[in-house]
Amino acid sequence: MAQLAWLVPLFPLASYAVLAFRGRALGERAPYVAIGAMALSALLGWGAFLEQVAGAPPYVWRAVWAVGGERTLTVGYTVDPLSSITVAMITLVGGLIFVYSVGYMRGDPYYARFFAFLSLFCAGMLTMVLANSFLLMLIGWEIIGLCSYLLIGFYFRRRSANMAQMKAFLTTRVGDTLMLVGIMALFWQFGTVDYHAIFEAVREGGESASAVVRLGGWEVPLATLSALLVFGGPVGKSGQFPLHVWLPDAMEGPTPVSALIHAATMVAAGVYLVGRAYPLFFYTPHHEALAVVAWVGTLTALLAALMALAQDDIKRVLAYSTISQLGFMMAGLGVLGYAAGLFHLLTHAFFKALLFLAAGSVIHAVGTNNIKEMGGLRRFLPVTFWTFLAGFLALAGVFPFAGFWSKDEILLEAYHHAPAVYALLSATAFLTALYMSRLVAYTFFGTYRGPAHPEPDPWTPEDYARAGLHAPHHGHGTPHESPRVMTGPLVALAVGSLVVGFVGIPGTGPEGGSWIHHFLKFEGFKEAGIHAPSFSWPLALRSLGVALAGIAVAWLVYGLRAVPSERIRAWVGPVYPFLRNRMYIDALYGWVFVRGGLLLAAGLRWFDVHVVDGLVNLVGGVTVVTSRLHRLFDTYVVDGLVNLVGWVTRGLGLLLRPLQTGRAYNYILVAAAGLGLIVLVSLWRL
Amino acid sequence: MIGPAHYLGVSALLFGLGLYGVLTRRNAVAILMGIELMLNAANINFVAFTKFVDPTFVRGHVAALIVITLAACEAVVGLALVINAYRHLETVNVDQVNLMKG
Amino acid sequence: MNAEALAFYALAAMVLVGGFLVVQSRNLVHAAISLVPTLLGVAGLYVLLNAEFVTAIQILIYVGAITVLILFVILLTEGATGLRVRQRNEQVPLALLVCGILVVLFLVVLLRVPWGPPTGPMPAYNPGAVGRSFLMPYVLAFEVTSLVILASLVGAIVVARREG
Amino acid sequence: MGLGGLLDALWQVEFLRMVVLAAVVFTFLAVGGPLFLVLAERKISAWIQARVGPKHVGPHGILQTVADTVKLLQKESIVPHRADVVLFTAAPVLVAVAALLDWIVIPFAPGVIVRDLNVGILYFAAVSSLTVIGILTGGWASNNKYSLLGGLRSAAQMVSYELPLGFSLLVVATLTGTLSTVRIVEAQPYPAHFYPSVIVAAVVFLIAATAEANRIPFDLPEAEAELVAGYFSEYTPMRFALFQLGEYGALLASSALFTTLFLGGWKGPFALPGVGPVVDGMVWFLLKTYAVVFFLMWVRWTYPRSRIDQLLNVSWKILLPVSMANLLVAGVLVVLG
Repeated sequence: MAQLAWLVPLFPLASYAVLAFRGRALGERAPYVAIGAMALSALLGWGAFLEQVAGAPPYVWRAVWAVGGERTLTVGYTVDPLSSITVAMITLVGGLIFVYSVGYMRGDPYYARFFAFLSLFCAGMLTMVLANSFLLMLIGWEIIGLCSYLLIGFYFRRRSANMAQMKAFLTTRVGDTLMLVGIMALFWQFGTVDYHAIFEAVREGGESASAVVRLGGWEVPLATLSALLVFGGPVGKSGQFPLHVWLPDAMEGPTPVSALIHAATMVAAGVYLVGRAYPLFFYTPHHEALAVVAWVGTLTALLAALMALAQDDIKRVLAYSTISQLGFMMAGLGVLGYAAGLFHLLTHAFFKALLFLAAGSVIHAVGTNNIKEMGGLRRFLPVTFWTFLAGFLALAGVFPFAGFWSKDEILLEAYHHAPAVYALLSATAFLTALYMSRLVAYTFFGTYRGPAHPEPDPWTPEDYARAGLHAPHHGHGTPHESPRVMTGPLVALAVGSLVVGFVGIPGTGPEGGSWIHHFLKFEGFKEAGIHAPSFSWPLALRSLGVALAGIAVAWLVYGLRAVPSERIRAWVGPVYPFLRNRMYIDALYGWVFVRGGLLLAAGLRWFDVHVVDGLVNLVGGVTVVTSRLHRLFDTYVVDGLVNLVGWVTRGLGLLLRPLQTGRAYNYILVAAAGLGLIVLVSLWRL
Repeated sequence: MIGPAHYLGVSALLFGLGLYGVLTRRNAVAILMGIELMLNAANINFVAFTKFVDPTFVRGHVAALIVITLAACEAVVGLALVINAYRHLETVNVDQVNLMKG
Repeated sequence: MNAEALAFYALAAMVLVGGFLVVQSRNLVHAAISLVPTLLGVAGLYVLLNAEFVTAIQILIYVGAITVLILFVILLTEGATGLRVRQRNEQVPLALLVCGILVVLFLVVLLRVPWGPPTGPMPAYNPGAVGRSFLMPYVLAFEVTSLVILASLVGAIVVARREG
Repeated sequence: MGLGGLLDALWQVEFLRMVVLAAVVFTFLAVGGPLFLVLAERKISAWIQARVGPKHVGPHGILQTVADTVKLLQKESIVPHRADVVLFTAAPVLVAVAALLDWIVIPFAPGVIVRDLNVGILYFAAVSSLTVIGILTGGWASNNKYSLLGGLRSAAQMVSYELPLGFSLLVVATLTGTLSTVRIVEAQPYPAHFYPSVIVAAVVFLIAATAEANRIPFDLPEAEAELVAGYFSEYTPMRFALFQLGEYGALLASSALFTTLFLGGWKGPFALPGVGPVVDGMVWFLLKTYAVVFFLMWVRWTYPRSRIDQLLNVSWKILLPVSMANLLVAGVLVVLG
């Protein structure tokens, strides 16, 4: 199976090719192609995963792509526990989201295009996960960036979608550029882009690994610098502070996209990369790079959770929650919780995809994103409600849902390795329970308020006409449950959100540890004498208590309305608008970068018009004067020479013309004579 | 004892004959026959080298077979061109096929 | 003189006389038919060189296909009627000189080269050895050749097809 | 080197053995080929058409062909006006020799073969393609437009049918893993393979061999009614006899190769009592070969002649794709074991 793993990204790629070229003709049948390809990938991916579970050794295949001097660029793929479990997760969650999309996107005039983009995304994501070198990883990375851009702007007639897609692309580009520089630095330092070779080099700490660069008087180890530069990519892609601003806006895309790309997989790519390149971070002096990762993660988790409290758009709340959880993962990886962070990545993919899809089901039913305009939906949408509840409990970290086990792992690691991080993450966990309870209370409890401003249809009648469809008429009466094809994946993911966490139960692995700890283990810990802290009940109960406290507070405020939220808002004063406006970070970026950019452009234009053009005109004037003088010289001296050359050439041509007969046998004769001459010369030298 | 030089000698003479044909014939088909002779001369060399110099992987045989195949291709295309030229110009003499000459 | 030498000189004579007739015949049909003994003689040389497979292919392709094709084209064009047409161009003396010098040079070169012993034994089963060489180290050449065949097939059909 | 040394050398290359064997084989062919087959053809055609056939020369007319041969030898040998004498003379010889050369790789019995070449069946295909040149030459050298047309037709036909023929040979070679005729016989189970691809190959081979031998329903090149006997219409007695020798020799050779490749060669259902393996093998081999010959004659006198376009279509559009697909299937079978 591992030998066939290279096929895994190719099936979605083939599906993309088919849909891109024949999509229009396929019409309603387009999803079958995409889902079929995904099923084949899932089959192979799970085969490889189960092989790894059964204890197969990691499989690496590499081929030389290009050779330049002494350095070679290799490409290839690797199947080991980390990549195989991630592939298994992507194919499973992705497949379910594909199925869901069949219902969600039905009647869309660009149905096939949507599945084409999703397929391409999966191809890129799987390539990125299976890659065994930074080079191939970068290729997959850029493909998923492109797909994210395309899918955020899927409703391309909406101006807000256009803005959002540009924002996402440009923001992540900042991180990607840093990462590219980092990869170049690694290539320069180690002469290869192969993961294995680089990690071995940093582990052994040889000459090339301990190179140092001077940055304004500071001596920085080059490896640390490269690691931090590479970390720039994950910061951008995984929405870490300060590049998190694009992710909430990315919710302009269709909801399955939000679920697949902006919750389950793409944003997890950054976390995955940190996990994949863990040796790079780990083997820096005093684990400096890991500390940076930990603090960026913690800060992101806390800030995003705070911002989530004040949002009204159901998908934006979930988006901030995603950012917060990604921060959790980064923090987990940063505090030496290698397995913990990646475990949270896996569980989060399930319950966050579930939450998004359920939110999509809600939006589908009521026609708005604003939670203030919902309410009481648990009666109308029973399946959606119960599955959403499962996702909510998992996210809040309530026993025995998946989130409990993975979040607890991270808190445990933080408690042992970085108490300050532990305190902040606990606060975040409390906030998480709080804002999610708020969301549930507004959406599913209380009375149905009905949308004041229904979302406008993203397409024009022409779009529908071109696709041969009828524009749907929007007359939302009472909300209605979504079709089977949408609720089916919800139920499957809800079950997943419950059971995936069980691999983290202590005692399921050897030596009283959990299975996931055994499966995803980082060899460097053992060498460095770092032991994973063992599960402790007091800590687990404490984190459970924090979560339940959050839920209880929310219940008081939003459910029972014992303390009305308006009063709290008045009480906290300017804090609420501060949070609601995303801590003014977006506005700041708008001022500094967008306005700054415009100002810079204006300044440059002024410089152009007045300074550069003036110079050019001056040069022009001087040239005109000199050229007058030249002309005299030209007419009499130069032309005379040119004509002379012309006559000579013509004469020679007339002389040589008979040689150019146009008859091949003449030429062959000359060639044969030349051959004889060459033989003669070489004979002479023999 | 017949050694490599014998075969190469035959090959050299055959090559000379072929070249002479190519250089002096007017008829395109006859030129093609000259080329075939030259190719055969080359093939004799390949096969002789295989026996007398490097027999292990019969590389010369492989080369000779590829040359035979390509000779067949060349003959097919060349003769198609000849037929086409004959149809349009009613001659197959290469010195009379000169539509491009101004 | 042993049997191998006898066979070699007989075959060499067949090849060279045939070749001479090919380039010398005024009648193109005679030239084409003279190709047959030449190519068969070359095939015979291959037998002496232990190249059975190349021999079979030489007869099959060269004698059985290419010569027939050439004969066909001669018969379809002016071969049968063009007997009175001048067959040679104006560079005969020059060509004779160049070819003669070239052949002499070749002969001088090959007589001056010191021939060492072969580097290894000949594989026992010739078709098998050729097949293995084709499909293992030279598989790329093999595939490229097949592509060339395809291209020339298509090309020949396109070129020779009557328009309209 | 003296005469003794020369003789020694000759023995070393088994020259003499080959000469002896070749003489034996070729004599057999001259007698068992045209001489017997012409008679057989006439008898069989008569039988199919409810006639009696040759009856007067010898008992039941079995000496008819001998008498005909004597008659042919007595007649004047004519060269047409302005024909190309050299080629006109060489063409029938080439055809006859090509047909006889086929027999070098036919194994009559264990050990009874002129030369067991390791490229045996390729050699067979290669040598039988020489016939085309003889026919083309003869047609052109006769200086007669019907002869030329017959020759061209014949060449087109034989070149077309060589491909399916070659592919069906390759199927057998693929399945048995060798090109040597002897080893193919040895590798075959008795009485024959019953793989579907072998059966398909056998059918293709039979059809292509009929066409190669210019026999009805594929006898366009000599179609009497249209082309006045085609490429040999200008040929008179002894040269005509050589063409006949070549034609019937090729027919017999094709049948013998069919026996070798598909019918188990010299292997018989039981060993004949009291004779050695050589005689036993030869008896069975000849029995099978003549059975195939009989089948081909039966076909000849049963079916009408096809048109030239039908003939070429059958080759290029049916037999060639079928035989290529068949080779592919056989290859897959071998790879899968």
